[in-house]
Amino acid sequence: MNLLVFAVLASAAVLAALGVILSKSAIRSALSLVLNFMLLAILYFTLHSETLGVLQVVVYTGAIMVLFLFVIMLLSTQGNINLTESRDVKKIVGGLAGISLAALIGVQIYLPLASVPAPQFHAPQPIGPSYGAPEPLGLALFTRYGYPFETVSLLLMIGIVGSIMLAKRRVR
Amino acid sequence: MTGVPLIGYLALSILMFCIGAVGVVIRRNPIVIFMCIELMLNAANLAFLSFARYQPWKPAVGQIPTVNAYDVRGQVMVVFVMAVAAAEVAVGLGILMAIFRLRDRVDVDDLNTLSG
Amino acid sequence: MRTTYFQQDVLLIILCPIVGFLIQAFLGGIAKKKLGPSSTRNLFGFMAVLAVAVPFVVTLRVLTNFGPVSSPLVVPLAPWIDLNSFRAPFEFLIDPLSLTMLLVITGIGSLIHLYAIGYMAKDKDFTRFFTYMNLFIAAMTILVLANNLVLLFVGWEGVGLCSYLLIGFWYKDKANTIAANKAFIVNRIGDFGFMIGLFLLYCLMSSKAHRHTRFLSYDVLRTSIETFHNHPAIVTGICLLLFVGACGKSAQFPLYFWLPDAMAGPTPVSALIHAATMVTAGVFLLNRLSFLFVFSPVACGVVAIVGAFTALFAAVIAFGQTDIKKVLAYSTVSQLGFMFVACGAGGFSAGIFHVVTHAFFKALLFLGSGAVIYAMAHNQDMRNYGKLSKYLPITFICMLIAFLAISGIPPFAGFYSKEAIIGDAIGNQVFGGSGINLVTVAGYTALFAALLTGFYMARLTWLTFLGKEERWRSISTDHSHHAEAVPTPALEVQDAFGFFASEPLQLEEEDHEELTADHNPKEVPLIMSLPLVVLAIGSIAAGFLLNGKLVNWLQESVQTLPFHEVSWVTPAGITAGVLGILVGIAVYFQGLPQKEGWDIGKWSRFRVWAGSQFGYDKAVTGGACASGNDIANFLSSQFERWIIEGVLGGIARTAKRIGDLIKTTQTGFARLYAAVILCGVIGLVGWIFISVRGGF
Amino acid sequence: MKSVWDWILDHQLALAIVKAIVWILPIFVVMPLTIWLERRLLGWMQDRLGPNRVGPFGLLQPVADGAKLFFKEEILPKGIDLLSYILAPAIMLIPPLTIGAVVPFAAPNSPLAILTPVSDINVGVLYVMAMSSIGAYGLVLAGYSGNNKYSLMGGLRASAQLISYELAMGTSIACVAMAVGTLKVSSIVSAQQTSFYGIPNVWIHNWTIFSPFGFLAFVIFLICMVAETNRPPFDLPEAENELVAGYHTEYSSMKFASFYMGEYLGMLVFGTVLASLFLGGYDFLPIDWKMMALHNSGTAPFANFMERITIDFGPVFLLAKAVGLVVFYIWIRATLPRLRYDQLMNLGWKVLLPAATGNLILISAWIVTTTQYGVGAGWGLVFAVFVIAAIVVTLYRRQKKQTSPQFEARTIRMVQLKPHVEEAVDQGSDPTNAEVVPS
Repeated sequence: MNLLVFAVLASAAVLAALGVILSKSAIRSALSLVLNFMLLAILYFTLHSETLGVLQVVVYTGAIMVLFLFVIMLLSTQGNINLTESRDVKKIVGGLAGISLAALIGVQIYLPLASVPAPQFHAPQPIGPSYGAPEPLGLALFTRYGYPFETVSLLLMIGIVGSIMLAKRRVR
Repeated sequence: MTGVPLIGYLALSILMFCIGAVGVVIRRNPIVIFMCIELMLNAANLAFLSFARYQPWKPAVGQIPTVNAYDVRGQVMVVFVMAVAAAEVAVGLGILMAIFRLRDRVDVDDLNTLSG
Repeated sequence: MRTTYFQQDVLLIILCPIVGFLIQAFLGGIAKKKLGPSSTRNLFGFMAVLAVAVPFVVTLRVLTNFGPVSSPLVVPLAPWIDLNSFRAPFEFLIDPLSLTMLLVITGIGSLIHLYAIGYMAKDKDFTRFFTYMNLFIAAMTILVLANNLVLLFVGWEGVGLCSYLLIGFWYKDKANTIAANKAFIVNRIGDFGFMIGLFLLYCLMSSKAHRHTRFLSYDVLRTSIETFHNHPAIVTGICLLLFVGACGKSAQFPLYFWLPDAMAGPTPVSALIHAATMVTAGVFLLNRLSFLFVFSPVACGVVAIVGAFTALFAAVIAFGQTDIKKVLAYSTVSQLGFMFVACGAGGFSAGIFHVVTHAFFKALLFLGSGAVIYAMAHNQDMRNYGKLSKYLPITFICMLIAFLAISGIPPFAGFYSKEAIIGDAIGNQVFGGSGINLVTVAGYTALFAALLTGFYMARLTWLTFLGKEERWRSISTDHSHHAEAVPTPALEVQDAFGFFASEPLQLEEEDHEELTADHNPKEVPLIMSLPLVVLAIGSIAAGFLLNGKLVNWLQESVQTLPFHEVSWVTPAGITAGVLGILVGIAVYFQGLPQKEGWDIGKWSRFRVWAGSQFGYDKAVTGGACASGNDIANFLSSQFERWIIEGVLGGIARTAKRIGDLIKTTQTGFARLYAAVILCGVIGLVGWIFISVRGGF
Repeated sequence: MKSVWDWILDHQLALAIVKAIVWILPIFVVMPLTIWLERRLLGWMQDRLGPNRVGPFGLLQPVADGAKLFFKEEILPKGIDLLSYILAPAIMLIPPLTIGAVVPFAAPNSPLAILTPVSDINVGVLYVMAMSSIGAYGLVLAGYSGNNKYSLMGGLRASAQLISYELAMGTSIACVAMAVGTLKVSSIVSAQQTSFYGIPNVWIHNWTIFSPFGFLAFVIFLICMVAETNRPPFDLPEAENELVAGYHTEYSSMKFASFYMGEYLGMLVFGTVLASLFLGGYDFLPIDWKMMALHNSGTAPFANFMERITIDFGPVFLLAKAVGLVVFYIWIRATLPRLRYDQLMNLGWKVLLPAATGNLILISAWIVTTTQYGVGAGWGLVFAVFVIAAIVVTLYRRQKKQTSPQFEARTIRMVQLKPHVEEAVDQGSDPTNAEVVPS
């Protein structure tokens, strides 16, 4: 039953991912990606990471993808954003490369997992009562991972400044 | 989710990552390329979380299970990845807007002035 | 408990001058703009004196708490170099030796600071002067308080830097900057010796299995006597190399020639740094490492001989000088030689005794000469003086006391220390038995140098203060005396860079009044005469107050070798001093003899030769410059053109060709790059797969 | 804490469905009433009657409207993006129907407690933010799919507006979450049932709005909520006189009804969220009746009765608060004109976000001070900050008054409509001089 639910979710996610790269219009790609992210959020819930599942929706679906849509629409008011994609050899090569990469990594991960009889590879492990809750996550971020956290905040600040500088119209 | 092996999540992660990588190569639209990068980042996030969930957890004898830093590591990484992705998108889309304003057209293959 | 108590005191002693330095450096310029020069002078001068006087008071307190018989105390403050196998923390040593030196530095330092407020009053870079001065005091306290040789080296270089800065204080005058450069470079040569010695000591100590990792600290070194005993040759090498460093800093024979030129700096600097404190750092170092030197008779002999030779050599040169400060400079070199004779004879504490007394009377002599220069419109030529006792009574009396002290006339300070030195040297047991040996020869030489001391000091005193005529009255306006005057040593050195060119000392300030015939010398203000009086009292009293007591007290931290009592040393020393003075009076009673007048042609050949340091300075600096020039020329013409240009240019050209080739792969298509990266990833993953799993 | 999925898979699916229905049904009942209320209230405020024909007082008007829209012909414009076109109205209904899942409508000691909330997840507040952000897609897709310039601009405006105001909203929610120390909505609500500022034996409840920072957060949240639901004066995405009807220009019939419904549902649901975060949730009045009965035996019967009512009719009070907020919405709709786009952005980014961030800093300082040095120090800090803020604002205003003569000139222009003065003002010179010069 669980496996079935997971299979449905996962295959939907893969289809959505394929939709991102295969659909003709940028809007469709973005919508597929939104779908993919929502499915991922649900998958996070199945992994007991509720905080991150919700954060996934807030950050990716609620902010980043809206920003994408905003930019796509802004550009499409001024020109054609959907480029006509030519059918060239790159597509075939890229596809083959992707398949081979997936196969390589997959085999490489699957073989050791299959050969080791460790139980944690086949079933999720018992967890603490507050696994996935926001409190331990926040505690870890502000204590043990304080320096990386501050570094990331610096990065975000640079991102803000950079995007404002880029997006600002030059005043003549 | 009981009954699902780790390899299931990992397979999804790998597939998403590879689809993203292929997308970066085959698409000409830089916005879509950005989306593909986001896809790859999310694949990594999924892998982080599933490994975190499936890692062996060793409670001390006679203690009720509590969350410790060991449990949170994977989730912390995901938070960082999300923050980095947000910064990347903000700057990247800003660059796209600037390019569009300059050229009235966004095509990655047009942007080859840095050729040797 | 005791340690923490001393921690605060030591911290205060070191931090006071540092804080003073920072205040002077960062607030001085602002204050000058906001407050005006005169209030700035009062305020910042006061603060500068305070920054030295407070450590003095604290040192006195430490002294009373330390007690007369306490054992050396290590005061750790902070970690510094902290490696697995070696540690050199910020830790300081309080023992009789460091306390003695500290009292001299801060006590005489504060007096000279006080004097300098008056002396530098008209200078526009007033605060810069005190910036350097306070920094110097800070470095010097670190030097003497340091408990390990690495920290000592910090202070050692710090005082060198301050000496350089202060010699070149009036940097707009080229001669001053050249003198500063010379001092710095010559000190550097000495420091190389010091450093190599230090490294050698490090190797010696680190190769032994030690419980302690801070094995360059004195307390650890003192307990490793067995190591030194087992390696006499290495110890001799270390001692000689460290002595090279001491020679550089204390102006001993091969490296002495920077000190006379250093008189280009302001007179308080000459008094503080180049007479009383910094130049005694070499003697201090030898005392600190006395437990090392007693293991090496060879090194002791070399030290004694070099010291004695320097004492004699400098005393002779002093006769050829007409510049009052140069006479004092050579006298300083000579007296430092005395101290090294004491160290070489194994009577290290006698050397320190002489350091203390010398600090008093030499500082007094310099400050007195500064007062004379100040009164004589910054003219330094003794031939322009004469009969100044009429105009400068206080200065004259103080200088007279100092003159008697340096000449070794009994109740005055110099007598006791000099007698101790000569007695130690003549009765030494460095090479085991008694009888004539190198050190004894050094003792006799020193005795003769003592005679010469009285002689040239009498010359200085009579030429300046006494005599029959007031010679500056005969200066005519068309005939400026100082223009053609001063037979300076090494005047004709021509080198390409001008680093070593020793030029006649220029007047200290550019815009000052000329010395004219109708000049009326005025006594210095109170702020300048007060230190003179205090130092004069010290010059009288330090000798018999400290005689014997100081040496006994220093037993705790300074190791000495035993010596025979030689009964005739005391009368011989007195006789030498009195004889020298009498000869001097006989020669210079009339004032300036005709043979030393303005016309150098009438001088005796020996005197001219002595005046030019027997050509030593010229030979060394000229030779160094010429050979350096040749080497540099060779490098620039041959090595540069063929090796550097050929090899490096060839590498660059090759890189450019390769780059041109690779450039073509930069198509500018981002997706192609992505595809290549993807292929690379596939390849990498595949390789890992094959290498880790060994194939499918 | 159990994850949503385990819950369903543990055969509690039925209970969950019941809970959801119990939550959604009252909202759907109240929603048409609010539509009627709005029209009537607006009518009164504009000195007219409003709908009064269908049913008593026109109460059945929304039903009639609904029936009409249901049976209207559906028009599919040409050149639309069909998928987005169909998806958009559906997405519009997602946030109002899902947000309520974390809002409790009854006290834990009431008989209804077992039915609420649908899922008490420990990231409830974040969940509210997440779901409300999905609403943006409805607007954006609706704007995009219609193949219409006006729609597109409406969608653009909507996305920008929602992103901008979500920030300040999230920050003000963070203030509450920090003060209470949890993200769980039920904990936030029950934390407001404790005694006032933690002072013992006081029979006033500690609603968030009573504290200074809570009040500031409340104001910011309220404004952001208006913007999030696209209500006037923040209804730029559907500004009738600029964009025809904005993002839903091309919609008709039932799809249009979805947008319409979504808006009112959103208002109500956000009202319940706001009530839960700031106004004590299902608490009737901020009064501890039990304590009151203990202290004044004279009022004991009344107080016991009131306590009974408070516990039993929690959902009613929650809905009443939400409806009260809707009335407030209607009131400001009738009062305030629509903002200009730049004013909207300036308000969001330059006023609300800094204010909310400052509030966040203040509350964190408060928390640290009170935990370290006690409540008195905390109040001292708050007082000091308010004094400093007042001084700064006063000085700033004085400064601005002194340094902007242009502003004064413009107000003069409103009164004296002399052409040459107007010209002078436009050219930036002093109008008092200009008056002398004949034009």
